[in-house]
Amino acid sequence: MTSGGLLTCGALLGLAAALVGAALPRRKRVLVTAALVIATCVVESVAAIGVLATGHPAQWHSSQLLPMTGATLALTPLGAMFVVLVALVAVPATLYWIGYARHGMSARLTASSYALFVAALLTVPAAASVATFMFLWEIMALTSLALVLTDQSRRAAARSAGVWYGVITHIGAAFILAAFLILAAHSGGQSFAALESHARALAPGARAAVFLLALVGFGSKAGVVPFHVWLPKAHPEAPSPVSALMSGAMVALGVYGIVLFGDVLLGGGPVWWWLIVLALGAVSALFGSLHAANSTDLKRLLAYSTTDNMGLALLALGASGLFVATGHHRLGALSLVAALFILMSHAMFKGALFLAAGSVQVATGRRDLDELGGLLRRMPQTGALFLIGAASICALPPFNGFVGEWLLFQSLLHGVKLGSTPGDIAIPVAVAALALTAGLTIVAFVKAAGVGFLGRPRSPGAEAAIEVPRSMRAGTGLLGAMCVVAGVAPMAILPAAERAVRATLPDVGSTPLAHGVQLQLVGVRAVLAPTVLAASLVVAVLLVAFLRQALTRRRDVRVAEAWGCGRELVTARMQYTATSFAEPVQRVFDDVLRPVRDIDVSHVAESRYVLESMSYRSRVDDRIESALYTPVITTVRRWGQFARRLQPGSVHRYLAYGLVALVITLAVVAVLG
Amino acid sequence: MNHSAYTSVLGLSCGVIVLCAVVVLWRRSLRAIVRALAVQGMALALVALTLGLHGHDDGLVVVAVLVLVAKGAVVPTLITRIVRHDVASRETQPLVNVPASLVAAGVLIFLAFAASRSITALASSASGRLIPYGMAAMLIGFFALATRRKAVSQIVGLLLVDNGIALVAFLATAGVPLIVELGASLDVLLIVVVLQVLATQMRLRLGSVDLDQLAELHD
Amino acid sequence: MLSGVQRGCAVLRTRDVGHFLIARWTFITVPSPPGSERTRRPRAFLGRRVVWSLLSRECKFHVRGLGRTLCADAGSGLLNPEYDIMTILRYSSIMAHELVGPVMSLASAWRTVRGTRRVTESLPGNPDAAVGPSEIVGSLQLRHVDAGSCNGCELEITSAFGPVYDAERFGARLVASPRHADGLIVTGPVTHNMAGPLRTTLEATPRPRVVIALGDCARDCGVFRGGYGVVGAVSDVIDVDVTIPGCPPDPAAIIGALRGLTQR
Amino acid sequence: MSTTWRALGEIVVAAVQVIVTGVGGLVLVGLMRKVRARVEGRVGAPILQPLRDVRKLMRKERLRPQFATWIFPLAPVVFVATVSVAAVMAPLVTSRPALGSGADLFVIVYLLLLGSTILALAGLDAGTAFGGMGSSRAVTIGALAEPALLVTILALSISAHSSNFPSIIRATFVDPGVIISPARLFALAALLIVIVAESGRLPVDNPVTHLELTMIHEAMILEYTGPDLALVTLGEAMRLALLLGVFVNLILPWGIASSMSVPALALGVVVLSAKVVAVAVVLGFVEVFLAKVRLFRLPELLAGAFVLALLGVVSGVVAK
Repeated sequence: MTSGGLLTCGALLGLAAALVGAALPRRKRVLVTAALVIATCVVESVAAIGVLATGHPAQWHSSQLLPMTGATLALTPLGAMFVVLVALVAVPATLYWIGYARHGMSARLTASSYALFVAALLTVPAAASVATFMFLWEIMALTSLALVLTDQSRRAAARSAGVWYGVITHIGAAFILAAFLILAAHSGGQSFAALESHARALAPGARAAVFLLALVGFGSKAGVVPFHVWLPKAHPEAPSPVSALMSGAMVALGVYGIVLFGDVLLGGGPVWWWLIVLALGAVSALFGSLHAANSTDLKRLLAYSTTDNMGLALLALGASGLFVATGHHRLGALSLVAALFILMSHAMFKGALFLAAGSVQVATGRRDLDELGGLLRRMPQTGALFLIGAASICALPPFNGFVGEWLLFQSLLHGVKLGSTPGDIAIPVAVAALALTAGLTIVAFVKAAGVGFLGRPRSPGAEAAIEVPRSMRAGTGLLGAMCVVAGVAPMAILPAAERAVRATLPDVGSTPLAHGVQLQLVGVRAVLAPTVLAASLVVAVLLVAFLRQALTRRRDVRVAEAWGCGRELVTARMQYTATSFAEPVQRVFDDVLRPVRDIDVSHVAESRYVLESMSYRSRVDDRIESALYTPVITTVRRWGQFARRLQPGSVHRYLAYGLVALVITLAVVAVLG
Repeated sequence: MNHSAYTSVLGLSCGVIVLCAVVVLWRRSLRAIVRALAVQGMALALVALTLGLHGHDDGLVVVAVLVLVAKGAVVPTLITRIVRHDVASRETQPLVNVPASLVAAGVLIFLAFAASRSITALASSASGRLIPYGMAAMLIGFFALATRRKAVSQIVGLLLVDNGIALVAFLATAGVPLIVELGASLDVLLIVVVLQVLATQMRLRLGSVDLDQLAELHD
Repeated sequence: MLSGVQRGCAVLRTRDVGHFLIARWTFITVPSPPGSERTRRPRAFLGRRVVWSLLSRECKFHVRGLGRTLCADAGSGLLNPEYDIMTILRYSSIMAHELVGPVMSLASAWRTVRGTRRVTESLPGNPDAAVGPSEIVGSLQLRHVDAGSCNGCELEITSAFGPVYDAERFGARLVASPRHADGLIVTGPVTHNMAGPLRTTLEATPRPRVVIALGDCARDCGVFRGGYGVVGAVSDVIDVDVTIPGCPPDPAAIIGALRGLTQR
Repeated sequence: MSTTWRALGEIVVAAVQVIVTGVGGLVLVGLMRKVRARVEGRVGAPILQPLRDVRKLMRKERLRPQFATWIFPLAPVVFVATVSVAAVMAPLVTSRPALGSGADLFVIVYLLLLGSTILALAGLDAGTAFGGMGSSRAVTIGALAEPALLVTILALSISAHSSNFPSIIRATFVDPGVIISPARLFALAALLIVIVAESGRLPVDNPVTHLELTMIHEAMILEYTGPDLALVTLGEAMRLALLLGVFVNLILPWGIASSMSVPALALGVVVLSAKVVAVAVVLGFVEVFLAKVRLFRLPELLAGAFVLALLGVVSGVVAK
């Protein structure tokens, strides 16, 4: 079967899964739908891998499917990369869903939307015309919105999250549509090929407008500051397999959109575009990691760290555009490879982390780190997988996040001193942002893993936690294994990323990467041997452990109570909580975060010197939300109040409105005609 | 003096000049700030000396000696006198806190570097390429002027600006007319003396040399 | 060589915790090195001539300009006998606030050091016969437990680990956690409130371990014998390996006992 | 030379570097304590005292806190293992270390980061207040030191066009003028501050403090006993030696062995030790006159290091 055929076949399978999800009785629904969804993923990724292996895009066109325009799918190597990325998250998430469905997410609408969501995620990167793209993009948005609202009957927070998500995602879609419309108006066609061939002839102003519109539209999907506000609301409220898909895969498609417009449709742009992307990336990375370090809700923390990782991807993307714009094509290609690898590894570890967080929520009923603790003993496998995910996201060797950051660092490093002023200034700043982000990410995830999974349980729920069903562990485990494999042997992924990049940036020339056992950047002196590094780490650990065992005289290990300065009662409440863990960081970045702190002290009636009770509250609000969105919302409300006055409830008045409108329209026609 | 040693010394002294400006923002102790100023004056003198020796310009050597005496010794000593009488000789609460000031200094350094890019592109000499350092010292001086509360820090800020301008002048023209440099130095000396008198008066009347307290005179 | 000992208690504001910290003081005065008999005003304490460093419970002051270098820490110090302790303490708390910056110039640091010379007195002779397990020979980490002491013994312990006696040269050191320790050094009679914590602390110490009962109170309750808050001597609560008598014991006696354990 | 011999040679070189950092690190700690004692007018413990301490700790009992997981015993092993791998890779004794082609400064930094991160996790594992406090502070300082560190690496690698450590050293041999270039000097000043912060020495952290509330690193390892504590002590010492070794080889790389012959290696060991000892003595001397900086004043110190590193980058770009 041709790749195009496979592509269609996959899409049909997805539709079938959605229908099955809506039709079958509850008992079989989840299992059958899940099987079909996994089959969809497999078929689509086979098609994608075919494209990546041959380098020839897969085409498919139907003039019947969408009214008037028809549907066009064309899977380029770049799109294929993203299809694989989606499939990498979707298969484990679906596997996880089988076990998770016992705790909700098994309703007809949910199952069907889930299948449709995955199918849309898989086909968006293959869309090759404006209508097809917007159609699939909207399906993706609507189904994910339905999934965010799964628990809305039980939780008000889910409803509010749904509203935020729905509004922002649709405003974003409007921006994307506007960008497409400008392009399409000039090219006279709506297929991407037509857009691409005419875009170069566009006036610089129009090109810039298109790029900025697309940047806002796709940036809002990618959760880039200042459009990130929906992420920390929607991700925690969505069911965990959906959070994993949204955060690992859907958000990455936002970055795909920026690459699609910047590099493919518009074919690159001036330096200032990319400086904006770079700046957005740096700000998002810093803001996201800072808030992740200060969140106590586990899933909210993960959501903020998604903003942080997308910021890093944009940083790489911006650097890539910058290099290409200043004529350093190979370096540009290297940065784009870094961006793709960062997205890929983000999909893996963030998927694993969200799934593990979901398991924690299922097992304990809580998401607040201050009420968790000691879970590694109660849930050894989930805990270990969370630790792997945390190590990966902290970019520690030998996990996949490390390779991504190394690639990004190297491309930035060799970008200095190329002779362009903006580059020379932007790059050290980018390196500093990258480094601070890396540091804050470590704070966030040492906190998440240490407070959540180590120490002693802080609530009865955490104390009574039991390990989750096998399918959930399998889903998480699959992603955890990917983190390790991609970290130890990134050569398995990088050739694909490289092919995608070479298809995207036509002037690269020779390959930017050489790989065997070690990863070698061509043209610059930079070598990384991830496999050797991992192997030597393992050998060193074994050797040191052996030496400790061999040289120790006393082999017995005595279990003793934790040392609490001689106190006879050391309780779980004496441990550091997530809030106290983040307090130093909070204080250092006081001016940025502006935390709200209250202390209430009540005294005994007899004497001011004797305390009765004392309470301390500290809250870190999202300042961008309060500074940027609250005024807009208030204004909209005020207009809403005004509009209310127009609706007194009188039928006569409404009919009169209709008459007035008709008269005005006719008058306009009369005057203009 | 061979060429590589010449560029090294020049580069290093320019680096030290910017570093001293950064130290002014970094440290809270007024004595340390004044000490940084003195070191900066000496580095400035070294720049002039190097340029003079390399270009065989005797006038510049004389200027170097004058700069060393005025900016490396006399002015810091005068300022130290003000500090000595000040009981709380620390810049405890700058308007912008120290880490933020340091990050701002980093930004200013880059800004200076970017802004003088067109000048350095034209400059063919080793000295011309170092102009960004002078700009950076100047900008940091302005920043110190704007954000520090103590009168002494303000004087130091002003002197940083002055040193920055002098450095740019040295590097750009490889030699300022002796008279101009003398005039400028005298101006600065005069300012310091006036400020010292003012500071003494302030201390007598207000008990400290915190500029924020001048606002109270308004009522 | 010692010419006078003064003891006191001071409240110091410390920079690294921002709290008030109670420090115990013993000022030991020594005559100045020959040929430098000059006296100066206590102004010498102010300003940059004073460099201090806060080392956990020890506050060290290096004072230059009195014709000698003064070095005071929580246990012992070398100060000019002319100034009474209150004056010194007033200046010392001023110093804590008005610290002129943590670094002094290298030149003045070097002068300080050259002026300090060696403070530690040499203790000739060999250690007593070994009394502890063989593992701790040459390396002995101790955790101090105050089981109800009047703080007299603590002063002597800090003295023993201070510059004059310098127990560290024999391989002994005080550590923060019993987990890191090879033994406990217990002072005072064991009070009701401290009996449990004392046992807990011993449990927290890895084997092989030694217990040193330091002072008459730890040995047999001393003057507190029969007190209503007292459980008994240390040996009534946990097993004791080494006893150091004295009320309080001389630092030299403490050093002697420690040398018996480390065999140095 | 046949491949087998070459491989054997590499293993020998690797072992030499690890042993030099291990033993040398412990001696270095003893030496710095000795310098401190002498400056304070004391005699102080013998220089070899840390070696004795470690030997004793290996013979002691191991305790495991009641609620600790497998992270707790694993952390010291990983800590030492990461420093060892870094010591194998870094050009300390020889400019052609084993695995040298992958010895990126970035990789070395992240290896050390792996060690400190797992130690921070272990601090939280026992479920005590002090452990959490220590690891919270340690990761905060680590996070703030990171920008200065990476920008320093950027500044160091500008002249060599590579962040590969052996390449940087070889580039220095080709053009010794690089050493006194402002770029290198600023970067080294920044690096020194970061090294002090990362190895937990004054004025950032006080390694001999007994007061739990002021502790950073010490609080994190408060639960370790016996062999585990020995490993942590060894790891810290190795880390200090490694960082100082990196530092001195960036200032004055001369004396480093450039071939794999035995005399060259022996000379390399001697010269490296001499250089590191010189720096350690100066550091130990200066430390006596430093007070520990308040925790919340540390950002100032590290922001200063960051500006120094930025100055290094700017100078490097200007000097092209």
